[in-house]
Amino acid sequence: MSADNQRACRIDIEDFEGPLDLLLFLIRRDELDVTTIHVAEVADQYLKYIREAEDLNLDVAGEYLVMAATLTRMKSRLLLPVERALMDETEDPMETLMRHLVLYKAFKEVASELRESESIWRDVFAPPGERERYKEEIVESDPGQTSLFDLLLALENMTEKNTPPPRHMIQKPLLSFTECVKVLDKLLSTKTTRDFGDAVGENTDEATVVSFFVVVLELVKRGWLTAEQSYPFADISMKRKEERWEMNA
Amino acid sequence: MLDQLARQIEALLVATESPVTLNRICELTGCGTESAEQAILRIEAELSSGGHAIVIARLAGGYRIVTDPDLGFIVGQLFEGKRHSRLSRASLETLAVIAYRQPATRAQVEAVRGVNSDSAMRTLLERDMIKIAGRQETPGRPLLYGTTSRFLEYFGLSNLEHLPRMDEMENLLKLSAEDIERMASELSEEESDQII
Amino acid sequence: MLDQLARQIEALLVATESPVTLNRICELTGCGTESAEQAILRIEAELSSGGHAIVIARLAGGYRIVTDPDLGFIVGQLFEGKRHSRLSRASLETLAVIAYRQPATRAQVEAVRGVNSDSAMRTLLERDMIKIAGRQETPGRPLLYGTTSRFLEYFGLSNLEHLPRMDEMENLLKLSAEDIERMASELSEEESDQII
Repeated sequence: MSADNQRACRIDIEDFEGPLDLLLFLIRRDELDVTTIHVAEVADQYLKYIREAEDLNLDVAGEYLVMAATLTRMKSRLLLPVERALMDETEDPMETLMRHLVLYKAFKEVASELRESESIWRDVFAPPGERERYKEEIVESDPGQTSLFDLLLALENMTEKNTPPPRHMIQKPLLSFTECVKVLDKLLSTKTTRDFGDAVGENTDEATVVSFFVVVLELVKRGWLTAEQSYPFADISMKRKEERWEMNA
Repeated sequence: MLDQLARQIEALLVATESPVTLNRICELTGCGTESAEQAILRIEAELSSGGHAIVIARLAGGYRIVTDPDLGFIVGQLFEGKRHSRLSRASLETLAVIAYRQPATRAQVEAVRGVNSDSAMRTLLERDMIKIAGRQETPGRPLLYGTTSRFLEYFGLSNLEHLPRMDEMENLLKLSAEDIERMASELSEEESDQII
Repeated sequence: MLDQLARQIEALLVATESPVTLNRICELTGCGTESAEQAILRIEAELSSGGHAIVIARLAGGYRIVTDPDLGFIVGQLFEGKRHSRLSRASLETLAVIAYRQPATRAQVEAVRGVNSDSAMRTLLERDMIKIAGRQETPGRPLLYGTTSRFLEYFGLSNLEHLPRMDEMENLLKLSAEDIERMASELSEEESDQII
């Protein structure tokens, strides 16, 4: 195996973002200038690389093969003086390719600059916003920021809805109203604010939580106690309203 | 001037989505409980001496940094104004059905969505996304709804033909961008025929 | 020590969910553009002299307060597993072409990159980096794509003019405009051949 072959084998086609990327790599590796390279030289390098990738049974994507064909055609035209003369009238495909390479190279460089910005800004964290403190149901966005894609997602969600919801069975019996009130009476007798979690205690099974929750809602409705929540999913702090409570409990 | 530990804790309390417990603070910064508590006091002192608009709130067994409640009258305005609010999922779904079936009755929307769409339709009317487009000549003569030009603007569409075709919608998200484009380009001629 | 206007603005920049424009700041606080700008400078000075862990970022046409990037290693821990992965090279290249060339069709992107960019574009749509921005009025009426304000925020850009090497890229694109169009139209022809 020649030195060139060894060099070619060490590069993996998976590392490239397409034929232009590979061409740029070969040009840079051989320290050639994008604007002054010789077609024949680059074409040879490229074709050799593709051939070796194929020999290794690597899956060479169609775009690479199209480029290989283009380069071969360019190279053969160079060897034919007649065709060359004809070609001068129209545009030189080599020039077009060079322009394309320059353009692609610029985008590649910009992409790597974006990569740097990405790594800086990934380390930047914005506060989550305080909507929940002021308003719960609406999420802000300017017109145009909701895309057609959101609309499509909304439709997708509707098809998801057709699957029946899972059924939940509460196995344990619910606690009675009196039982819950007794616990709450004891808990809130200190006249201070206590959390809903304290009422439920260690018994965090569904039946107990549901029982207490329903009873607390009922007592709030009856005006026996007040309940507050500082933000969604926060613990509920409860305080009893002395007059009403004493009268009824 | 805040030291490194205090800075780390301040950053955590600003960025977090729910209150951070003292234990978690210690775990993340590698400091002891007491150092963390003292650092929190230093942050509070620094915030207050600088006259900043944020305070450390002690909530549900944890800490987070929030804006000073005194400034609620300013901050609250950020979240007012229906013009700027994002459409809810219910509204988006309702809108999608109306956009494709227009003119559509409320009953038709509900038939597709399988749920009551009353409030979503009201929101959409208020926000000028849909409008009344006549009455259906069937018993009860229900109102018909269609989309507005505001709807097109909101979704960056230049006209209704830019909506992908209804019968392709369900599969759309499972397809590649290439497929979506191809199908969408076939849209214009058939679209108007499909409307009853 | 911050004055009342600076405090109000600081609160807005902390509480907001997306960058707040200068106009909106003026609207909400009732001050003039210049006063707002000066207040922002006062906030920055006060934050930095106190050694705080937050800074004012100029993003997507507005301002918001974010944590200092130096503390990313600490704050990132809060969001472990929830953070998006970095964009792939294919996605970054695709995004770059759309950003400078926008609105751009998929064929134009592929013409520049020389490879199929289908899955990259799909990822970018899903991650809200690009959006459909209309249709090109050419045969096949292909969809046009543009970047979103999420894109600007993600890369810490205050607006599209702040893209790296804007002038250079604009010139290059002008020079290659014909090439791109020719290659793009060849690509779309090939695709329609494949479909048939």
